[in-house]
Formats: sequence, structure tokens, C-alpha cells
Amino acid sequence: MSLLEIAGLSVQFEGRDGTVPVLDNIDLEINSGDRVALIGESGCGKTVFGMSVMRLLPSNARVTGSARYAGRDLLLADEREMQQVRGKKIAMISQNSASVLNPVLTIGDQIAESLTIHTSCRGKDLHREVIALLTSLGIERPEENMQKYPHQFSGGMRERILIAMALACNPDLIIADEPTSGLDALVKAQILELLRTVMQDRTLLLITHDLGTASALASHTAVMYAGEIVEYGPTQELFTYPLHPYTQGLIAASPSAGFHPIPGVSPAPGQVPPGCWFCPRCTCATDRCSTGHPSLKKTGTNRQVRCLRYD
Amino acid sequence: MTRNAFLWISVAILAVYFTVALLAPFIAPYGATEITGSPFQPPDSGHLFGTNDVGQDIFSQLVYGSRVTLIFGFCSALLSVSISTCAGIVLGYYGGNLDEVVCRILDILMPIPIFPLLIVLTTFFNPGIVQVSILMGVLGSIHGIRLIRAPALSLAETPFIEGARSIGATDLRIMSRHILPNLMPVVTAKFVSSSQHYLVMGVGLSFIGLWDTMTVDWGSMIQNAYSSGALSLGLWWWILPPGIAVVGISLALALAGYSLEESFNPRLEVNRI
Amino acid sequence: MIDGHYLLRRIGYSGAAFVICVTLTFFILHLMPGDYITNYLLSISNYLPQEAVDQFYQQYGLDRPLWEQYVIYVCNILQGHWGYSYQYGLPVFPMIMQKLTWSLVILLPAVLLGIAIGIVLGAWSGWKSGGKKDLALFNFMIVFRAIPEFWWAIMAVWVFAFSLQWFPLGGFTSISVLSSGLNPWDVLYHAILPICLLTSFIVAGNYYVMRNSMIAVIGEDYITTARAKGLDERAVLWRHALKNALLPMVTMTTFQVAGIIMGSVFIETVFSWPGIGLLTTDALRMRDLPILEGIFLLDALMTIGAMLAADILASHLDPRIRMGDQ
Amino acid sequence: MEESSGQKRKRIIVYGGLCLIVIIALCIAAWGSGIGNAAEGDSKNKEISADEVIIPASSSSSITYTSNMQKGGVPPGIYQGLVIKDLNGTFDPALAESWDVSADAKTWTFHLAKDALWSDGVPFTCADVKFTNDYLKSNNLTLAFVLNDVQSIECPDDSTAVITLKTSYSGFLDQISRQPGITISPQHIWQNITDPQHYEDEKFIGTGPFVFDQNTAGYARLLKNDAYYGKKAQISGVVLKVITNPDSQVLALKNGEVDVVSDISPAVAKSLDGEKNIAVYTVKDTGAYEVAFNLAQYPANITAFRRAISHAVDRDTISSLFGTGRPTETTFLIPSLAGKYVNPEDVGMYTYNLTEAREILKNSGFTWDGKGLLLGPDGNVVTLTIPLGTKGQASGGNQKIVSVLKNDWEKLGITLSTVSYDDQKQYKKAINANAVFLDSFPVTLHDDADALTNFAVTPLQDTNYYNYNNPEYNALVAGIRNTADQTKIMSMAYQMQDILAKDIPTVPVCTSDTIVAYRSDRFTGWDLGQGYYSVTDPRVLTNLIPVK
Repeated sequence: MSLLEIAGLSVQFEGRDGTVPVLDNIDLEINSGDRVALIGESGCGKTVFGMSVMRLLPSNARVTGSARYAGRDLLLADEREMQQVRGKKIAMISQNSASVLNPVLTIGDQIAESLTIHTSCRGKDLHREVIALLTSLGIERPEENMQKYPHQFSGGMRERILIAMALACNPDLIIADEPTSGLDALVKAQILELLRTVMQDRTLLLITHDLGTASALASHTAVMYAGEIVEYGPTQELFTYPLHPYTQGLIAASPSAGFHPIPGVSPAPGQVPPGCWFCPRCTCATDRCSTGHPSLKKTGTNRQVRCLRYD
Repeated sequence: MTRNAFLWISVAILAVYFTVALLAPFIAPYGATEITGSPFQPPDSGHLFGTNDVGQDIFSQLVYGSRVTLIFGFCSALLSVSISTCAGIVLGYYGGNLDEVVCRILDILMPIPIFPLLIVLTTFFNPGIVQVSILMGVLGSIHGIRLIRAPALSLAETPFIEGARSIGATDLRIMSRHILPNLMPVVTAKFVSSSQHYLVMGVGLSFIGLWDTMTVDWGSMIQNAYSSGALSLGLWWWILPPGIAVVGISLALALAGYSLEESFNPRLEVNRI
Repeated sequence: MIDGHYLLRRIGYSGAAFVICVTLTFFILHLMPGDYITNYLLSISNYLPQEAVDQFYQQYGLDRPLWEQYVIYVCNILQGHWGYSYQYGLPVFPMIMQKLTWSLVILLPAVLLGIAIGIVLGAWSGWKSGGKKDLALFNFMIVFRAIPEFWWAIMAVWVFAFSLQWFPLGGFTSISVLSSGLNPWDVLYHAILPICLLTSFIVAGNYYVMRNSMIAVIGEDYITTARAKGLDERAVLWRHALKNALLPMVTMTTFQVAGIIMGSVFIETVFSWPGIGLLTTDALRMRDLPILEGIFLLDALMTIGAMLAADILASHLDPRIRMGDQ
Repeated sequence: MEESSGQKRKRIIVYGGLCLIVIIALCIAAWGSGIGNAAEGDSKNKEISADEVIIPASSSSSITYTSNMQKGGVPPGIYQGLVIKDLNGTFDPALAESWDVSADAKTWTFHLAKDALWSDGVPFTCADVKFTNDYLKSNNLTLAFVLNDVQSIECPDDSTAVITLKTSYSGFLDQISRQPGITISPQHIWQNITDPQHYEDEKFIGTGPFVFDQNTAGYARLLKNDAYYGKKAQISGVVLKVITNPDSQVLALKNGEVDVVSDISPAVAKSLDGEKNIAVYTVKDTGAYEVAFNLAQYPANITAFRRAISHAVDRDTISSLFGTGRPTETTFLIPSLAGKYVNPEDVGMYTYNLTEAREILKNSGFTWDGKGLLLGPDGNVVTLTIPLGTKGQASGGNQKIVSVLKNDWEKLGITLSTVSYDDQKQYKKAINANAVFLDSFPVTLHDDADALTNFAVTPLQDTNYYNYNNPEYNALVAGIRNTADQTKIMSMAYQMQDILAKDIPTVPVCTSDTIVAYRSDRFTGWDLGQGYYSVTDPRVLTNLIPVK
């Protein structure tokens, strides 16, 4: 049974100059134990997707569709229900560890906070729990370090603290948004290794632009382009036999494949071309690509792709 | 209605005030101190706002008073902001020991109580408007320098300044052509808010009678009305006009200041009306 | 707790600032044109008896060279002697304290209330920024703050004290003080209108800073993080946003506390509340240098103390300052 | 929330510290304002009775009392001098019931009140008079300058004081009774005080019709002295209440918070006219104004110029601006007040006549340029600057005078401007550097023939503000000083006025009145008649009768 079932999720932002669509009609199913990666270029709406599931978008965002978690539609849940879900059922590891930790609270306080809200763990137990978390994430001298403030830690350490915060209440689903961004190669490898260990038996939605991270962590991968999912499938299979020209391009653009960038730029939100949105950058576009918008089609046993070539 | 509209409305109000101040001799029917009627005349066609205790025309006083009040507010703000900007940019750009030393000096000067000092310093001059506004501008810039220095410092470290330096631009050129324009939003907003502050302060100083009481300005008009019976006699036409005039320009400047600040600081832009 | 070096450095600056303040005010005041005795004698007599002037100069040591007077003054200050008023012949310190106390009756509640209400309103408004209630409050505050305080005060006296007669016209207390002693309730009744006015000014100023600061804070990532943990809005506001948003307020508040002595001149003028503000203007007119020096000294002490307190408070709020790596 | 003990301690220290600061501040507040000892219930605190008169005081410094040996001020109605000045140019008895003066005006004998007591019961004697003089001088107190002329004081018996002056001085009574004057201090109190400069009197033991009660929180209170030897007060006390703004004083009168307001403007007086229970009366000629010349400065050194200007001062218009003022009629002294000293021949000397002024200027070397500007005999444009003392008394009146002068003098081609000075010293300097200045003064300073010394150069006074030095005039001033013969003084005063009318060191402009409004439902007797212009004058206070 699926843990999180997202259907027809669209997000639009109301701005000064009208509304701007950011996500369009996303369908995604995450089963218990799945580790799904959502990959795509910067600005394609990956982070918005994560935030929309958590209902953390600013007030000018209009979200439609459904996101069913354990039978409940999160998009219809009231704020009180959502507070019960956040942190306890679905936790988040945000990107940019330098700014997501509150500079004026000790990291011990910040980790303990979710436990205080969602569990009855108090006093000495709480203290023990936090120390156990820190230890399990490889933070040395936890007693001393939990009294420190975020600015006293390095990027890698902060990332560990974020992971500890997310794991605190043992949530059903963890949404990790670019967990390794801004880290140097060595630290990045350490964090990836750590994530792989702790996420072994957990359900993960990994949001990243880095194919390496995705292939290292994810069981399934969804590729996103300009606010819609263009391809979905098991990670191994998808990276080996990419179906969509965009996926192919992404793989070709990765440093390990020789860094052949995709020509052109992604369309700005709300300014997508008619027909297939990838058409202007596509090397194998035909005439009909610029007229008809393709839908996400099942191909094979467990693959989905949005391209007219597979119709 | 948007903030932008507010900005234009306040600019229009300011323009009216400036026009009145500039064209005072043509607008005012009488001189500021000319005795043109009997005391305490209520408003009529000859005296738009009636007359005061001496029989001077209140409307004419109001019109001429705008000159003093505006000169005071804007001169001291201009001086204060110019000093702060120049010093702030130089400190931020050169940094190093100069910055260190000046900042320490500012640290030490900071606690000196400005307001009483200002009052005492005015006694050194015949407390004329120009002298007091110069004093006020200079003393006020102590606090402004830091405000400008911080963004100047971060600007001086940006790549495009490095770039300008690498193509051999002189320091003066970099400061005036590259750093200053980028600071203009901060400087403008600071200027507008300082003008409001100094203007109200000037009227206040004049109200408590700390400078030349012979000068006709709005503060002394209010003081005069307040102490010579406007309240007990119920002479609203004497005490209300100067007060409303101050409120008007202060409000216009405040609105302009907030609008500017918002247009330069997009984060505040969520406020739409 | 607080980095020792940092604190020492701040105290060092404060000491330097104090010395400079004392020196500056001494010389400025002594070089000020005009002197007390001339003003006094000419106000009571038609001619200036030179022997009386000379005698006065001699009595107060004003005939000595300025630097010598300065040394004597500094020595006296260090020993806690603030001198005697020229006008009254009374020791300056108790005189100033008495006036200051009366000023504090208005100022202390006004500043405390003003800061508290300003912070709460500003935080709330910033938190709800963009909403209808926020905008209504924000626009109200802009308008309120633009109007000079003495003007509000005059209008308040006119409406509440004279026309409606809800409050007294001015003064500290009603005449019953002469028979039954000082009644705190009576003082409160007299102080309530000035306190309300002053409070609302401080509220307006603090509100604006707090709101801006709050708007800046709610855009920060750690607020989203806090929400993602499942904290309710109240907890996010009070636990995560407020403390960060308070940082810019600390400096602002410092200057308010520091400006407390002179800050009430307008209110004191309008409400016949003869506190420290009126004492200053009076002493200035009479050229009563010892009183002026005393007021400046006290003002400098308060400012320096407030700034030091602000530093400590800021470092308490912000660990980045506390750890000495600003 | 989990907190380590270190954090807890830190918090406790910080919040505790903040609380401590607030508590300390409140304690200081309580201590300074005397809230702490309010409950003591001092037995001397008497209930406010209905027949205590409440008078507004314009500043808290005016009810900050220190001691009568000091400059700070003393409560009214407590201390008395030997004589008290009557504004009709004579002197009323105070501690001296009568007095004689030797023919050379050098020896003054005062017969003191026999039943006078200090308010603590000690009898008043001549020793107190002698002590006051000796003490002031031996302690170098500022007020000693008033008694500079006194050589010695002898006490032949307890109720006689013989004062011998260094030189003859007919104006001695004026000297000791006019502001600041000298009041007699109790020897039995002051002889024990070694530091009079810094002594703060708390009891104010005096001989007057009132005794000091207390001074708290913006109020000062005096009670009636039941043991007073003279005319006893019929009110039970006086309360002075600080109300700084003159307009608020009027509001307080309307509300019934105070019983009297003095020094109100004619317009306010007019508006009070119809009010129930409020009566208004006017004390005539309490202030005076002059347009004065500095004879050391061009063009005021030209007598013809001064004469011309004396015809260019529109005294009628100016006095109309004061609402209640009247143009002066004589060269210097004000007729109704200086009475017999006024030379009737000089009355009406300076008529307002611009044509005549122009004529005089034309005949004495002045010309006009194409634009109509007045050119002096040296061919330069005549511009005048009038220094004004902004904080000086009645500067508002000077402003009114300037606006009228400006109007008229521009018709003569004279450009007139003003500069304001904040300080007496600077102002006096400016007077010395400019040709014309304005002077305003309470008439008490000018209503005696002795006041004509203002224009003289004497051994005591080597110059005057006018820089006027006429040997003939100086001789007359010396003559007046040296005699006690009233007829001689009068004839000399006449001569002096003739000289002044000829030389014109000053143009007297007008006098102004003091208007007083009082609650007629509370007390009567405020209007004591001409000459008593201060509502806190003990003679006024003892004259008051409660209505019920």
C-alpha cells in the first residue's frame, strides 16, 4: 500500500502581475520503504513540490490536486492536523544548512524541540534521546556539542544535525531537499554514506539536482522538467536506459559522462512553449512536438514517460 | 491604491509646500511681522486665518514660516546625510586602519547626549536658523556614518568593484561612479527620513523657545498661540493652522520615506493596500 | 557566558567615552557666552556692581585659569562632589535627583510600557504582514508617528483636560498633598495623560522597527524549519522568530533609555511637569553651570550604562556576538 | 524544554538583573519623590481650609526657596525690610515704624517696631539689623552689594538703628527697599551658620505676616502669622501652585483651581469680563518702554538725528498695541507714578511728526539718494540694527515696538533690522556696539528722582548704557544724592529733565499695565489701588478678605 499518493498536484503563485504556475499536474506514488529521488535542473519546482506536500508554501501559493497520506488528503487537512503530521509523520531535511538552523538556539534545543512537541519524552529521557541521536549520526562529544550554537559547526556537521532533527521522531517519510548542496567532495561523500546507512529501512523523498546522489540513495527516480514529471522508473533502470530526451540529456551532462550540456535554458515559470515543453531544447523534436502536449504514459512494467515518441 | 501612489501623493504635497515657501512674497497678502489688523480678528476675507495677539496676519505668518521650517529641516538633513555618505563610503572603501580608528572614535562619541549638547551649542551663536541647522546636521551625522558604512563595506568587496579596480579606475572614480550609485537607495531613504525627523525637531526646538524667538516659524507660532491664550479663548484659527501645516509636511515626508524604503527593500513589499 | 575580552573592551570604550564626555561638556559649558552672575544682577538691578561680580568669580573659583578649574572639577567628580548650584547654593546631585525622580514617574512607566507594547504589536504586525489588520495598524502608526509630540500633547490637554475635564491641567498632584501628604494614586491621576502620550510615541517608534525586523525574520529559512518540525504558529513566533527579531530592537531601545533625560522636555513643558527637562532649560537660561554639568554627567552616565547594558543584552540574545566572533 | 543547569543559572542572572534594575529605579523614584515618607503624617500638615488663597507660580524655580541670605529666593510675606516701597514714590513703614535722616543724607535713624517677634518667638531687635549687615559683608555674600554704601550700623537701644553711610545718599531708602533690596535676618538663627553660601533654610524664621509651612511637589504653602505685630492677615494661608503656561493659569482660574491670575493679556481679560465669579482689575503703569540711544555710536552721536528720531516714534500706535498702554508724556519719569518729581514743562515734548523729523534731518546734513534711502552727513546709507534680548523681560513688547518703528523709519529712508541675543552679557555688549536699543523695565526701577542717575557718570558709575556724559547733569545727580531736602531734590530733578529733553539720550515710549483677574466668589481686597502690582505683595495678601 502506498504511503503517500500524490495526484494531480498543481501549484500556482499569485504575484503582482497575475498568477504563475510552478507545478503542473504531478502524480507520484511513494510506497512504504521506497526511496524516491526527484531530480531536475534548478528552478524546475522540485523544492516547491516538497514544500507543498508539507503545506509550508507562502500564503500566496495556490495548491490544487491531492496528496493522500495514510488515507488523509494533506491538502485538505487543517493546520492543527498538519502540525501533527509535520516532524512526526513526515520530516524534512532542508537545503542550505547555514540558514535553516536558528542562530540563537543551541542545537540541543533545536533537536529536542520536535521530541517535545510530538512525544511525551521529557527531562532526563529527552536529554538521553538527543545524545543518542547525535551519537548515531557520528557527532562526537554529544554532551558538549549539544550546548553549542549553529555557527560553531562546520557545514558537514550542520548537515548531520539536520538529519538528526529529521530522524528525531522516527517519521514515516523523510523529505530531504538537496542534503549535500554546498559541501565539498569529501564531506559530501561522508554525508551520502551516512544517509545511505540511516535511510536503509526508511521511506525517503530525495530532492536533488545531482544524479550521483540520486543513484546512490534512491530506489526510484522521477525526473522533473519545468514543473512537470517527464519520466519515472526504478533508479537503476532509468539511469541505464533513459527514455525521455531530457533524461538522456541530463545524464550526458553529468561530469562522469563527459559533461555535454543540454543546449538552451529551461523556460521560466508560466512561459512554457505550446506542445511539448522540452521541444525547443530537444534534439529529436518533430513538428508534432510543438503542437500536442504529451501526457505521462506507462511504458513497460514500471516505467512512465512523457514523450510523444512513446505514444 | 499602492505604495507607489502614496509616494506620488507625498511628492505632490511636498511640491506644494516648496512652492509656497519659494513664492511666499507673492502668496502672502502681508509681511510676516506686519501689523495689519486689530488683535484676535477671526478669519474673514482680509485675514484668511484671522490675526494673532498683535494683529499680524496668521496666514502670512504661516506662509513665511514655511521658509524657516523647510530650510531648517532640509538643510540639516542634507548636511547630515552628505557627511554620513562621504565618510561612510570612504571608510567602507578604504577600510583598514582608517576605518578602525574612525569607528573607535565614533564608538566613543556615540554616548554623548546630542540633544542637550545641541541646545548648549546654539548659545554660542546668535541662535539663527542656519547655524542651528548646521550644528544639527553635523551632530546628527555621527549616527548616520555607521548606517552608510556597513553597505559600503560589503559593496567594496563585491566582484564588480574588484573588476573596476583591475581595469585601473581611480579610487575616487570607483567611489563616486560605482559605490555611490549603488548606495543611493539607502541614502535617499535616509535623507527623507532625516528631513522629517529634523523638521519636526526644529519645530519642537522653536516651540520650547530655544532659538531666536523673533523668527516667525511654525514652532514659535504654536508657542505664541499656546502661551498667549489661544486655548483659554478658544481661538482655534490661531493654534490649529501652524500645527496642521507641520503635521501635513511631516506626514508627506513619512509616507515618502516608507514608500521609498519599501521599494528598495522588496521584503517589505508584501504590504499592499 | 560573555566573552571576557569583549566585555573588557566595551568597558574600556565606555570609560573613554565618559572621560571625553566630561571634558567636552566642561569646556563647552565654560566657554559658553554669558555667565550667571551678570544675568542675575542685571535681572534685579539696573547696573552691574563690579565688586559683586568679582566676588562671585572668586567664590566659585571662576577667576582661575580654565585648565585649573577643569582639574579641580575632575578631582571633585572623582570624589563624588558634583558642586553647588549658582542659583540656589544647594548641592547639585540631590537637586538633579529630585527632578529626575519626578521625570521618572512619567518616563519609567512610559518607556517600559512603550517598549513592551511596541515589541508585541510590531511582532504581531510583522508576523501578519500583508494582512488587513496589519495594514490598518501600520498605516495608523505611520500617521501617528508623523505628528509632533508636543502637538499631540497640546491637543490632548485641550480636549481631555480643558474641554472634557477628565484629567488635571498639569502639575504633579492635587492640592491635598499639602494636608495629607503624597498620595500615589493622585500622582498617577496627574501622570496618566502624559504617560499615555509618551507611551504611544515610544510604541509607534518601536513598532516600526520591530515590524521591519520581524518581516525580515519571517523570510528566514529557520522559520520554515521550525514549521516543518510541526510547531504551531505561536511557538514559531515566540520561540524562533521573536528572539531573532529582537536583536535590532536592543540598540534602538538603548538610545531611548539614554535619551530619557531630555526626551520629556516637550511633555514636561505642556503638562507643567517640572522635571529634569525643564530644569535643564532653566539652568541653561540662567547659565547655572554646576547644574548643567551635573545633568550632562548624569546623562552621559546613563547613556554609557545603557549602551553597556545593550551590549550585554545583545550578546545574551545573540550567541554569535557572545562567542566573540561578530 | 531541556536546559542544563548552566543555562538556567545564566537565565536567572539575566532576568534577576533586569528585575533588580527596575526595582532600584522604582526605589530611587520613591525616595526622591518622598512617597516613602508620605505616610508619616506630619503633625504640622494642616487641612487645607477654604480661606487659603491659591496663587499660580510660573515656574518651579520661583518656589524653590533656599534662604534669605542667598540669591535663590524666599517665600513672600515672611521677611521684612526696614521700609517697604510704595509705588507712589514714598515708603511705607515695615520693621521701621518711622525714620529720620540727617540734612546731608548721610546718617539715617530708624525707629524699629517694638512688638515685632520672629516667628519662633524671639523678639526682633536692632541687633538683628546690625547683624544682617555685618554677616552679609563678612561672608562676602552676593547681596552685600546692596549695602555697599553703609559705613556702620549702631544700636543705641533695642528699637533704634542708626545707619551711617560712607557718602551722602538721598536714595538710600530706595536702595534698600527696591528689588533686590535687603530684608532683615534673625541673628539667633544665622549666627550659628558657618556656610551661608550652601545653607538651605527649612524653617524660614521671619517677622512678616506669614510663616512658612511647607514646600512639596509643585506647591508651597504659607500660613498666617498670628503673632504678627502689624495688620494681621484675614486669610488663613497662601498656597503657591506651579502652573508654567500662562494660558493654563487662566484655564485653572476658570476651573476654580486658583484664585487669582496676574499679568494676563488685554484680550484674555476681555474674554473673562462676562465670566461668572471672575473679576478683573487693572494696575496702571507698571511697566515702561523706551527707545534709547547709544551716544558713542554714529549716527546716534548727532543730536539732531536723535531729535529727528524723537519725532518718528509713533507712541500712540505703539501703546495701542499693548492694549492697555499709554504714551508717556514726559522726557523720562512717568507722571502718574513719579508724581511731584515730574517737570510739567517737559510733558508732551516728543510729538509724533514725520514731516518735522524729515525737516530736522534735512537741516542737519542728511540727504536722500535716488531710492529714497537716507544718507548720513558722511554720504553713507544709514542702517540701524536694534539688539534684542530674547529671553529678557517683555521682549514681546519690544517686538511690537520694532514692528511699528520699522514701518515709520522706512518712510524716513532708514533701514532697520534686529538681532536677538540669548544672554544678558552678549546683549549688553551689542547695546554698546549699536546706535539704538530698546529698553523695557518695571517702573519700580524708574519712578524715583534717584533713578535719574541712570543717565549720569558718577564716581560709582563711570559710564551708562547711553554713553551719555553731561557734566552739568552729573553735577545735579551728585547734588541730589547729597541732600535730603525734598524741595531741593525736586527742583534739581526738574533741571535734569530739562537737560534730558534737550539732549535726548532716550525717547520714552509708553507705559503698560498689569491686568489681574481673580475669583470674586472667594476673596475680595485684591484691588488695593495704584502701586501694588504684585499679587504676592504682603500688603495685598493682608488686605484679602474671604467672601464667606
